Amino acid sequence: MIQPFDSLMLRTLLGPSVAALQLFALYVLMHGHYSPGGGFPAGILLAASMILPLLVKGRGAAWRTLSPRGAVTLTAAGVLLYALVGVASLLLGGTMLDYSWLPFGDDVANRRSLGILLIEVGVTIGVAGAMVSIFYSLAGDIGQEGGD
Amino acid sequence: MILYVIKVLVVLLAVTALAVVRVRDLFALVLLLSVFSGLFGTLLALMGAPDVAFTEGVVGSSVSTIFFMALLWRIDPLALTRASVPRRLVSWIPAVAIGALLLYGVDALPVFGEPTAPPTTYLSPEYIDRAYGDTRTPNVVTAILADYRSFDTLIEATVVLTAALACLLVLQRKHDPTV
Amino acid sequence: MAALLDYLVNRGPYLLFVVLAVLGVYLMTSHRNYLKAMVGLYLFQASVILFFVAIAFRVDSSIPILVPGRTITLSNPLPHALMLTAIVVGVATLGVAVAILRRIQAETGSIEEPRHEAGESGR
Amino acid sequence: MTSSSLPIVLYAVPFLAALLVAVVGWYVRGSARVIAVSAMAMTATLAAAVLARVMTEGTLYTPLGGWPPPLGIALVVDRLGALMVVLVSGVASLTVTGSLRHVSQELPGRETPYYSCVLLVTAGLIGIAVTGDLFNLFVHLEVASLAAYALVAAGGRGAPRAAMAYLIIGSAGASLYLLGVGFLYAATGTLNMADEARLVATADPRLVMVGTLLIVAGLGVKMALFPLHAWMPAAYQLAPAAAASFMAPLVTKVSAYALIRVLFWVHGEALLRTGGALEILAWAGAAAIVAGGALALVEADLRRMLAYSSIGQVGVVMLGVGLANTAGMTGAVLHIASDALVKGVLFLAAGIALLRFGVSRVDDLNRLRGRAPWTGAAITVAGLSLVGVPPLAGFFGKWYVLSGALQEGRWMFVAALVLGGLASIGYVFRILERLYFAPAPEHSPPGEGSWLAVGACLVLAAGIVLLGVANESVVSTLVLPALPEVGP
Repeated sequence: MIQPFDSLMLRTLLGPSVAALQLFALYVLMHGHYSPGGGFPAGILLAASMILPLLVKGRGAAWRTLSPRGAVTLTAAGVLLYALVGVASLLLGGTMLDYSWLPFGDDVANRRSLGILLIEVGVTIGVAGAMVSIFYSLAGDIGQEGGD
Repeated sequence: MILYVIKVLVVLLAVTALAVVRVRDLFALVLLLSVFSGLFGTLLALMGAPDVAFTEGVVGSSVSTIFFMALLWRIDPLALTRASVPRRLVSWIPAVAIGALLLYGVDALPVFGEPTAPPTTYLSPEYIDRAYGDTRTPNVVTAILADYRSFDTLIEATVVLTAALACLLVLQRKHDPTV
Repeated sequence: MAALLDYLVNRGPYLLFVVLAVLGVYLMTSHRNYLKAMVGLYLFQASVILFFVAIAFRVDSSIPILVPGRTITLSNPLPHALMLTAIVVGVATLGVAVAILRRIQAETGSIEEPRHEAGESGR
Repeated sequence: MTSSSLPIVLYAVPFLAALLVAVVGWYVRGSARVIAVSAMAMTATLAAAVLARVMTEGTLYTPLGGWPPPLGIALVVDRLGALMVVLVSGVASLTVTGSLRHVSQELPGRETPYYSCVLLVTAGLIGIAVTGDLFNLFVHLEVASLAAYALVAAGGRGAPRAAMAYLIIGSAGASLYLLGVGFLYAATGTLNMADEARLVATADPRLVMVGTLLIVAGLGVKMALFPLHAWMPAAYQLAPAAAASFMAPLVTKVSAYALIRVLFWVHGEALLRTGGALEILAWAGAAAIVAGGALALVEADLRRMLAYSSIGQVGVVMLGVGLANTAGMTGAVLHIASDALVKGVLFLAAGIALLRFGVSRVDDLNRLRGRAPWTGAAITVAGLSLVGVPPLAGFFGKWYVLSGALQEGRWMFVAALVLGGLASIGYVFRILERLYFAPAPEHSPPGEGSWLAVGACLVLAAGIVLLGVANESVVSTLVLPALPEVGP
């Protein structure tokens, strides 16, 4: 179990650090089209910004923001976003994951580019949730959470 | 020039890997692993794979190091029981067998960096030629990962979900009657 | 002797791949400590990544990112994409292992194999 | 080849259901099991529809992402693949329905992650059966395996260690498979199975051979082929009974199918003969038959005994594959199906025995005597099929493999099959003796297990009888046209 380490410095710097991490995650995500990066590293960075409050404020505060079950639900929601992009292109007339059928303007290549961004967002959310829940399982006894 | 740096890194990595095998202190093991991963990422970047290097760097030198360290919190890092000598000797059999098979295969590969091997001549040029026109994505690796082979990536994201589910499935409650 | 040295140097990354695979398999099978075995698995997976990236490498080429107006050959992007997937799969495996190891630790206080083969007495 | 989106819909049902369970399962009480069971039923229906389409229109083919392979990934369902998805979804829906009560008894409060993982294993196994891409097969294999590790680790004391051994060995197997794919890629430059099959004849034979051997080793681990079986007995003994009855019939069988697919579709038989891979498989299969039978014979724990028996039956399948003649391949395919049904019955019954009567050892099975007649009947049918009593399904699988070995004049393999048969008589009659002839103790609880579990056992047992009785028409209409082109 992780004990919160109380210090004025940490508490003051927590907010800006979290904001900086999330901003960087956003950059890595958006820039995956042009440079190394993309959904997976962005998800790790986003997870870091969620784990930091746990280390500073302790488990209770972190769990109020995102419970262990919430973290798994977040992961599933991210993957579901990805899958639904695929199903949407299936329903709109193409095959599974054929982004050229998504309703994003006239240019086929641009539609594909936006489709890539959308699924990368799904991967980011999914990876972030999963890393947080693995860290939770290491940091404390998540079995103690309430009933179903 | 780049080939010389690669050769130096190869030697360093081999030495680090040997140290990883030999070391008995688990903290030192995790730190060595972090070093290994940093060197490995550099090697991958030099071999023209910045995407893989970035991800390997993020994973190897931060995520897995943190996971391993968190595990070591609760146990004595020096409490490493050595396996019996016969078991260690027997363990070399599968390792050496696989190594011999791989050496036999590697010997048939074209020289490192050879531009005429089938992987470089068959599909790769097609991806490189059409990626930007198809997807407006200059990073060809992203285009392959998230569009040409996006089904793989969907399943990959699901593998990550499985890990998250495992955390809740494996760790049971204190009052669980099956404990 | 010179020919052998030449061979070794020219195939450096491939040989490193073999070395990592051998050490990884040895670590996985020879140790009673699960952490050490997981490190062996990591080495083995690293060897697979190295293999794929090494066969994608061309001496005369650059990283697989297109730059407008530059016409240089690029290294093969397909193995890179595959290895990104493989690395993520590896992390997920590590995540499952960590969850299981936490429970082993909670039950027994260590992360090593038991002295005797588990399961003879059943549940 | 007909282009169709039916295969991807078949894959998407359990896959989306798993995601849905993971999203809403925590918040709506009881929704997890409802979603899981209805998704399983839908998958089984769709699988039957896929089989019907494949029978009339030939191989179905789905390029994904709108990219033609080899650029993109395509699903390819041929007759054998269609048979496999019907088997997987049918057995999975029966065992999951049958173990509903077991789950609420064994894993209270953990039903949501349990059902989500079960659906992910199902989706992964179906993905393995329908994919037409070597790397995509690896990813499906990993989804199924990771969820399987978690399911095993959810068991009681000792299960996490069994799961950890399973995880380390299983991941090593997956990495070996991936390395094999890497060598094939280095030889041909493609990952698509059909493309690979076209290019492999002109590729460097040494790279192809090394790749093939690595794939055989990797999938051999996943199917617990002797001597790579070390993970399996403890895993299926200590996993929750519900998880064991779901996984044991399917996980190893689908890996065996994947090996058949990669070996015969990608490599072609002529290439395999020169590489020696088939000979290795046949000998490993023969060794597995003898070793699995012998270990099962002396094992005291019921589920561990069944796991050893599975090792022997996988040996029969691989011996059939290794012989690579029509009889051997027919036997291998039939035996995959019959052992999936048999192990479905026996592991479900072992779950009933454990959770209803507290029995985990073979010697305590007499507590069921007279108290659980229907469970006993299902065990009897499955056991006799395991022994190879005609007209049950297990007889015909072994018979075809045996006649395949006789055709080739391989007396060592015939001897291995006979020895394995004798061992199975021994261990099955150990079970039946306790069930019918040993005196029942006074104080054991009366009555059957949950009617769902008993019903599922009986349906699976009826499947064994049906597959056996109708075996001639099954072989001529379903199996023979599905086989890859092999020798006489």
